Amino acid sequence: MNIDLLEAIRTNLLAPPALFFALGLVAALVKSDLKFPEPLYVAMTIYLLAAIGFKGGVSMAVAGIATLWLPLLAAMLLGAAIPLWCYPILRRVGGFSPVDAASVAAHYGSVSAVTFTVAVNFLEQVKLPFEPYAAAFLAVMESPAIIVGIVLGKLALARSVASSGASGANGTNRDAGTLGATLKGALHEACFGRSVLLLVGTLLIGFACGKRGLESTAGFFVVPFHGILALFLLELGTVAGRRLGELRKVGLFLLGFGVVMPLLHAAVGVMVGSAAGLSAGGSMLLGTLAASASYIAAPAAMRLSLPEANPTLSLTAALAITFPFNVMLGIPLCFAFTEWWFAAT
Amino acid sequence: MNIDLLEAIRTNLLAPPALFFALGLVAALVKSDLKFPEPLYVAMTIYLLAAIGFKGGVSMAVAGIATLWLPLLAAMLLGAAIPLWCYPILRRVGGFSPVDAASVAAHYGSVSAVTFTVAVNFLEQVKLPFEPYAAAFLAVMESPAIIVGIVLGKLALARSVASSGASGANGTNRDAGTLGATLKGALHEACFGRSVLLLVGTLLIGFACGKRGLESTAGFFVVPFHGILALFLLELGTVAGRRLGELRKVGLFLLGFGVVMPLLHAAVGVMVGSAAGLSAGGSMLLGTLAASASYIAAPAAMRLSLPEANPTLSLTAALAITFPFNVMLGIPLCFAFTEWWFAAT
Amino acid sequence: MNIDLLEAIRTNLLAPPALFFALGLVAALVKSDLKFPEPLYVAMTIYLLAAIGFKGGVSMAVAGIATLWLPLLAAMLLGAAIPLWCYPILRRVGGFSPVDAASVAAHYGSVSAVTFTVAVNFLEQVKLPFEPYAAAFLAVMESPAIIVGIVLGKLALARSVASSGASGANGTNRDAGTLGATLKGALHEACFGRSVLLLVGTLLIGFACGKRGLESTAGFFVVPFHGILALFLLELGTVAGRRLGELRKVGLFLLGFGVVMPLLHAAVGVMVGSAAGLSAGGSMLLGTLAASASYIAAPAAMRLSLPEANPTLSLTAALAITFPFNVMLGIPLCFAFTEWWFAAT
Amino acid sequence: MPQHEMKLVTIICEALAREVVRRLLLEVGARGHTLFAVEGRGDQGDRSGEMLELSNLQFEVIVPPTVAATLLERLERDYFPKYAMVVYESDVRVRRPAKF
Amino acid sequence: MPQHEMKLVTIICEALAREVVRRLLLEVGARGHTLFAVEGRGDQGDRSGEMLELSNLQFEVIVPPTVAATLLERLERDYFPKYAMVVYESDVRVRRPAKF
Amino acid sequence: MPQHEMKLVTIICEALAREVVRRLLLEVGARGHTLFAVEGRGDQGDRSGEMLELSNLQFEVIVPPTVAATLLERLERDYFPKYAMVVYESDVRVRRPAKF
Ligand SMILES: Nc1ncnc2c1ncn2[C@@H]1O[C@H](COP(=O)(O)O)[C@@H](O)[C@H]1O
Ligand SMILES: Nc1ncnc2c1ncn2[C@@H]1O[C@H](COP(=O)(O)O)[C@@H](O)[C@H]1O
Ligand SMILES: Nc1ncnc2c1ncn2[C@@H]1O[C@H](COP(=O)(O)O)[C@@H](O)[C@H]1O
Ligand code: NA
Ligand code: NA
Ligand code: NA
Repeated sequence: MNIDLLEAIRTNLLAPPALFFALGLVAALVKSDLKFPEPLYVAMTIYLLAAIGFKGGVSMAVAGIATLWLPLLAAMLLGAAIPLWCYPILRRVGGFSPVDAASVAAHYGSVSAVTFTVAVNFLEQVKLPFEPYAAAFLAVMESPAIIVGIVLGKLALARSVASSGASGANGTNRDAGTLGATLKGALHEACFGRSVLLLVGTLLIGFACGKRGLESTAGFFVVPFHGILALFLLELGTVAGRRLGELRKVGLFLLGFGVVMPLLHAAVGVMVGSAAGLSAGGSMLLGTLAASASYIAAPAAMRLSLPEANPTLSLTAALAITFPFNVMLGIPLCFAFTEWWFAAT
Repeated sequence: MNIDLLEAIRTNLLAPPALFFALGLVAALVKSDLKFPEPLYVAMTIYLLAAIGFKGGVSMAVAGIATLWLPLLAAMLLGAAIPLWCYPILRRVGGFSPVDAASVAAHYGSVSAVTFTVAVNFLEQVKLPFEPYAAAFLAVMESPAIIVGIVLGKLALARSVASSGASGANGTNRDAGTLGATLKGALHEACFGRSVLLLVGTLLIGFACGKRGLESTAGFFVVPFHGILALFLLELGTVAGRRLGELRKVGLFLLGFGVVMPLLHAAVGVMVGSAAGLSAGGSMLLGTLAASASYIAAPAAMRLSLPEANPTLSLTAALAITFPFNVMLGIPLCFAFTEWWFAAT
Repeated sequence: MNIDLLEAIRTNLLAPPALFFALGLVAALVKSDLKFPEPLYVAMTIYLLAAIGFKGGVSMAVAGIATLWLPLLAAMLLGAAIPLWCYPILRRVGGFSPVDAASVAAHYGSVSAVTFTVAVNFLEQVKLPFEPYAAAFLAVMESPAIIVGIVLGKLALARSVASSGASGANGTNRDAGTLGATLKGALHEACFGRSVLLLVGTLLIGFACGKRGLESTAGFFVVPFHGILALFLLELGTVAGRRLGELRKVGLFLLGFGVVMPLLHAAVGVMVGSAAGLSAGGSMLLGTLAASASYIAAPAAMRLSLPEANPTLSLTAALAITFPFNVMLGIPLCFAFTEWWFAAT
Repeated sequence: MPQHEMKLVTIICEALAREVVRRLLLEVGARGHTLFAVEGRGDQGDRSGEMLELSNLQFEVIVPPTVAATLLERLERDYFPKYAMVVYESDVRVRRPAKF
Repeated sequence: MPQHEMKLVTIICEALAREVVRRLLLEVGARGHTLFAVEGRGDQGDRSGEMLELSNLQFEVIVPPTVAATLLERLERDYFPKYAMVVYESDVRVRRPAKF
Repeated sequence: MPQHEMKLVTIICEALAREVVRRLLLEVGARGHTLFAVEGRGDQGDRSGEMLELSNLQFEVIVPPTVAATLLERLERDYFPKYAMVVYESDVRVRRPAKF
């Protein structure tokens, strides 16, 4: 088992995704002027989300709804539940303010598409089969945690306004008075924000046009996929590397949180997956999703609907702690746990 | 026949291009923050034009000039002729000012490369063969209508200055006095504007290096082509969708014009094509080109050479009415008409 | 032999790279509005460097270090030596100021990745085999000449300050006083500048993950490579074409220098390659590298570490004289020389 | 034609505040605005502009003095505490005051 | 070294007017200019900047007061009626007046 | 809340001078800055912005008057001779003077 784990780590670290990510980290650390222009970052994000969604949708069409609903429901509930235990931990153990706790909790309940894709890549390398429609888990797990997090934060704000009485500035009055309006905005953002819309939209497109649609477009959505992922990780490496300096600001607690919670969530995800009838590969992917933290959908939604939260905390945790950890070590660890769990049960 | 038409519409609507376009429309309508950065738009335009031109040129080299000249001449004349009937319709029926009529007429005589490519995609799906050098029609049809439109507009401006006497401001004097200079500028823009230059240039490159040049570059110009087209349609969907609000401003007449004229032009194009000896597939593509309206070459030329025309009218008509109509319904309708015409003759 | 040379030139000029480059030149000369957005330029640069490096690294893993060290050392020394003879020529024959001579010399000792790639393309066309790890020459030749050039320039500046006595402004004092600091900065830029970092970094990645890493990513790093190169040359053609106007400013001497030195360096490179035991193809690539002039790594390093040098001189020479010359004629000439040299020895 | 005094209000803010600022500008009655992506450094660290989450926007709004005052008031009260933001005002002259 | 008063003329216009404005600047004698792509909202609707046809440019030109006056005159007479455009002038100080 | 007078220093320079200018801004004590890519034309010809080597950057820095003076002094003495550069200063008003 130990050998297996080391072997899994080695396989992961010597594959292009982790190596390109490491190069990006190095580039940032030596203060190289290597920098991807923002449009290229956006282009790669759009490409990856569209390719993941589209191929996932085609696989959904092949698998049929009957097979899908239970794992999908499980994934959604898992995403919504994660903030419920992250919030109290962040409040009590971490001493975070209510809005900051709510925001970080939302980021960790939501998911990272790139982490998911690196895990898929890893499974292909170690040749462990998985449900090809797993991208649908990714799609349904982005939003629920965001909504839960915003509700938690808004309730806390409303409580604090109520307890401090009419706190003078009508700004806060308005904030508290329009919980409904904010939630409508949050719901809109959580459903129609660019990453959710792209992923869900292309999933539906793939579902609608099936295998035939993929045949004509595989030259774009399949052939260059792994290489583009590698290049994207190079870029994320430079971004994460440049944020390492922020680690001092966020404190030791968040550093620990950003490493321990993914391990815990991975285990929970694998167990939920196996309970919902997924294969070992599919459960491992659900575990990885649970372990991952969002740095696209969640930040955008939080800045819009819960701007009182400090974005440095959540973004640094998601991008500079949890993301590198998962891409480097979290994925092989999750894999090893999956092997063990499926052998044990 | 009816069944065939419905089947054709279904085939078109369930293929990736139309579905991605629809997703873009939805994204705009729900006010998602999904937005393609301009450099990505430019990159995809350059890619599509270069790939279309290059592959068309290679096919021209294979077919030989002898086969080509008649259909090319027919396509050019058709493009130049379309503004001649659009202009009076826009003036008399639509009540447009002379410059606005001239500008819209130019847009509808010129062509849309993306509409053409969706039609090619459709023909491949329904397995109707077509002349592989058809991209050359696209290349020769971009400019003639633009020149005709500018001449129409400038003549009208000169007339109005003449009739109103020396109208005081020397600005207008200069405008009228330098018809020649303007036409030179217009000719330059019509021949060397970025889309014409790219298309004609890569056509010549393809022609010069033939099959061998395509072999080494097919991995870029052929393999990902359909997928990139789909992604580009997603972007065009968001752009068109955001312009739907302008429909109120342009009036009902233009809405009708933008749907009826493409149908008419499609029919004329198919008939011209079959008269020039093209196959059913080739005629259908010529019909689609005639039906399409330009939203790249024509706007740029008009703003430079006929800035008195209101760009909102022509761009909204081309981009938010005719383009979506063609991509969704116009292409299968044109196909059905072609089938009927070739069966009848 | 003569026939062979003409045939080589024809092969080169009728292949996509040269033709796309020519189209770019034409676009610039007719003042077309065709323009690539900067992010697209950066994206293509990143892609090309990463692909070249990664594939080169995989080939290095296959070849093994034992085979590599001698040719690599030869390439490095060659790069470092070139400025040593360019500098006096530029000073005495060209009458350049010391800093300008040092800067131009550094550009010509360093290398151009695109020129290298066009040469690789050419060798594939004429089916002359070459060492697949040749990209490593490119990687090791970028920096040495830059360092040498900066040292030459700084020494000259120090001398001129010394000879002119305490020249008043403490600006110059500081410049001279901190030769060490500047060299540290220059070394940093020469080793971690974006192009060097990308090339060397991906080389190491390729070396680390070997054939297996290439398998999963070949769809991106191999399949579209030649087509993207062609498109990039189109862009470089527009850039070079727009700089042709600067030729007047740089004078006849530099024009001659930019054509004659590449021929000379090509010959030296081929001879060094064959002496180091490379095949004809590998020697030809080393010749092309020696002949090429840097327009990415060198300008960035010079503006940082030797800002007193006039960037118009070096950039115009590298980009508007030597690059077009090599891409069009230099490569087939170098090939013909290689054939002759390997036949003669 | 004579020139007319207007105020140019420049707002540099985190990119994710785009919609929030847009809405505020409509609310206080700015007839138009211009915006573009920028990078920056400030008390909240480096915003290097690679991803939206780490980018800044610069809004430039020409408004009559009274609107400028309201806009600055609102920004200071409601948005300075929540968003990374730098705001300044300067004097400009336009030809068509009716446009603003 | 003392500072010298100059005028900064800012021209926000539709992207397709690029060449037209460039030529005008040369004509009135501006020694240089700076430009960049912007998005905007105005009387002619949203210009969201995804495609050239829907983009704006911002020109910034530093000129002596007399050139500024001519430039504004010409813009108002010949270009305001034809192009979507916002123009304003402000006061700046430079060190090397001979450059402008 | 009252407004406070500050100086806005705008630096348009070749893109390869990015680090050099950044460092200078830190050195003279600017608390922050904003920058973005621009194209331009000037005495050193067209800088069309396709590649970094041919691009410009525009820095905008809000500083107290004394810092502005130092900054301009340093730019003129050390950088005008070496880099393609245009610099100007203008007056702006801010709400939170402590930020600059
Ligand atoms: N002194 C300054 N001058 C110009 N721009 C500034 C200045 N300080 C901050 N900024 C800009 O405002 C953004 C937010 O500032 P801050 O909230 O201080 O981090 C920064 O990222 C910069 O783009
Ligand atoms: N009040 C304003 N402040 C700043 N920019 C404006 C303003 N009004 C218009 N603009 C800019 O000028 C462009 C053209 O304006 P318009 O002709 O009114 O549509 C808009 O797209 C904006 O970028
Ligand atoms: N008069 C001017 N107004 C605005 N920007 C200018 C002006 N002159 C030069 N520039 C900008 O400063 C850069 C460098 O100028 P130069 O050193 O004169 O070539 C140019 O590329 C322009 O972006
Ligand atoms: Na998660
Ligand atoms: Na047409
Ligand atoms: Na060289």
